[in-house]
Amino acid sequence: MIFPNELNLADLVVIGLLSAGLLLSLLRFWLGPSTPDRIIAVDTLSVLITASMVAMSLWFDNQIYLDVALVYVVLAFIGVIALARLIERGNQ
Amino acid sequence: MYQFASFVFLLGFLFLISVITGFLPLGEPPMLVGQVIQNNAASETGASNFVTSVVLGYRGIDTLGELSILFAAATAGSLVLSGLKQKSIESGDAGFLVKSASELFFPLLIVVGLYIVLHGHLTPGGGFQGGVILAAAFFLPLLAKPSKSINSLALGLIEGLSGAAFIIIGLIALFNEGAFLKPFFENGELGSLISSGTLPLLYIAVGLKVGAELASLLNLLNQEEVNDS
Amino acid sequence: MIEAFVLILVIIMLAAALSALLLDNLIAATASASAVSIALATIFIILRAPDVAMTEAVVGTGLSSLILVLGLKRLKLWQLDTQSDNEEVK
Amino acid sequence: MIPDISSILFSGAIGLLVIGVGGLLLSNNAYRVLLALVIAEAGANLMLVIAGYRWDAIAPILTGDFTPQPMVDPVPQAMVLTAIVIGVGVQALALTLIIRVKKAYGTLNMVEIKKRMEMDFDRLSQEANQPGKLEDNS
Repeated sequence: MIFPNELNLADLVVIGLLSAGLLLSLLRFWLGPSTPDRIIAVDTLSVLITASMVAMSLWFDNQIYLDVALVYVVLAFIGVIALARLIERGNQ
Repeated sequence: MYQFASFVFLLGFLFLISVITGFLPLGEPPMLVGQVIQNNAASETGASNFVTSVVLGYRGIDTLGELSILFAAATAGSLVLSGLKQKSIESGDAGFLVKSASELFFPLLIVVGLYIVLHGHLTPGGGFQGGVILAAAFFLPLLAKPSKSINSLALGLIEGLSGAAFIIIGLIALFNEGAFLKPFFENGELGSLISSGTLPLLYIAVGLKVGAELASLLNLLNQEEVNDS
Repeated sequence: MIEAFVLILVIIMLAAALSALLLDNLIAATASASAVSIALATIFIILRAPDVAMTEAVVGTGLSSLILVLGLKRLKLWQLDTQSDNEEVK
Repeated sequence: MIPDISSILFSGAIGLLVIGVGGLLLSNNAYRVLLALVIAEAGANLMLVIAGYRWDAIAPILTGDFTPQPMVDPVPQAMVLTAIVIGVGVQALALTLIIRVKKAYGTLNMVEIKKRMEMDFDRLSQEANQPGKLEDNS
């Protein structure tokens, strides 16, 4: 199986909420009329993905996946900052 | 006509890959080499991360080739852009939030990068990932204040010394143990920080080299040419 | 239920890849190219490859978007409202 | 209703590859060709990692009490790690080439660039074929 352990109700609720958040931010990414909307949607997506990485570390019963989440959230910050600086320069 | 031909090619490509993957079962790889590595890697190299022992132990000379490709890409990039007269971007600094966040994040990023490099044989990560984080750490102040620039001489010095250290460790292994890049210190206890021979030393060299290289590449791309034409 | 989560990740990945090629604005296209890496890193974690997931997250989200953003800055393509893909921005 | 996991994963990899190659063939802007190259690379990497996956296996990192367990294949993962790092080097090099082309021709449109490049080649070959030119250069 892809997921080893049997999931209980709380895990199913976590999966449902994460999926709903991912789908809603994907919707904002598609609909977003302006570029800042899309960048904010990508930022929201990265935060949700970090949460799902931590949840997967719980499901797989292994703490090494927390390292990936740590590194990921730090670097996503830098990427979003770079994109935001680009827009800020464009508006000058 | 060109677009029609491209669509036909794409359809054929889709069909080809679908047929190829249709015969591949998911989850049952043959594992001819992988099984041997899984049985022997923990006792041979002493690293608990088997990807690290494949990257630096069993395929160490491939990693040397990868480093040379990265070096060639950085050199060719600076060669291509060297004909243009360069100057630093004279746009304004970032706002208060980005400036304070970059000053706050700088030590944090250094610590995370060094942790990832040093624990490359125990946890996921290693020289490449940690090197990228170090390069991003040194580039973050430039993102806040674009008028500054990194000392490229020091970056070149770090890159050259760490690249030489990688090859020197490999040559010492060649003369002492009889194989290039063979790990030659004691394996130590599985799972402790000082273990698995020379693999952490090699990963530190890789991390410093990749970090310096990528920082100089970002520094190069951050400048802009003088409009004199 | 669990397959549905993987399905949502794959849908996000493919949608971001399509929009990287179809969006008019090149900044938004760069952002969606980093969204491809975001979803891909999670799929790598599900496939039990934490090393590859970390590399993809670091390179695809941080370094690649830094490089592409600096390139856009040098190409003077950072204006927000470019009407068409091939139009020149002076 | 929901398809099984292997078809989902393989369709993701195939979709990324086809979208990337389609973008390489059909896009008109040099920068977008670079983005398409990145996407195609990601699809190839996903295909390799799927090829090494194994049911009921842990990640190839020993933790806890270090007892041997079935693991996924570490060799494709090491190859993909190499491929990603080389990919970002290639990406940076392509970006410098795009910056240089933009500086020389002033446009990013591939058709326009090809037209002007052919004109330049014709001019250069005509200059090389004219007698007396070579002595001037030497």
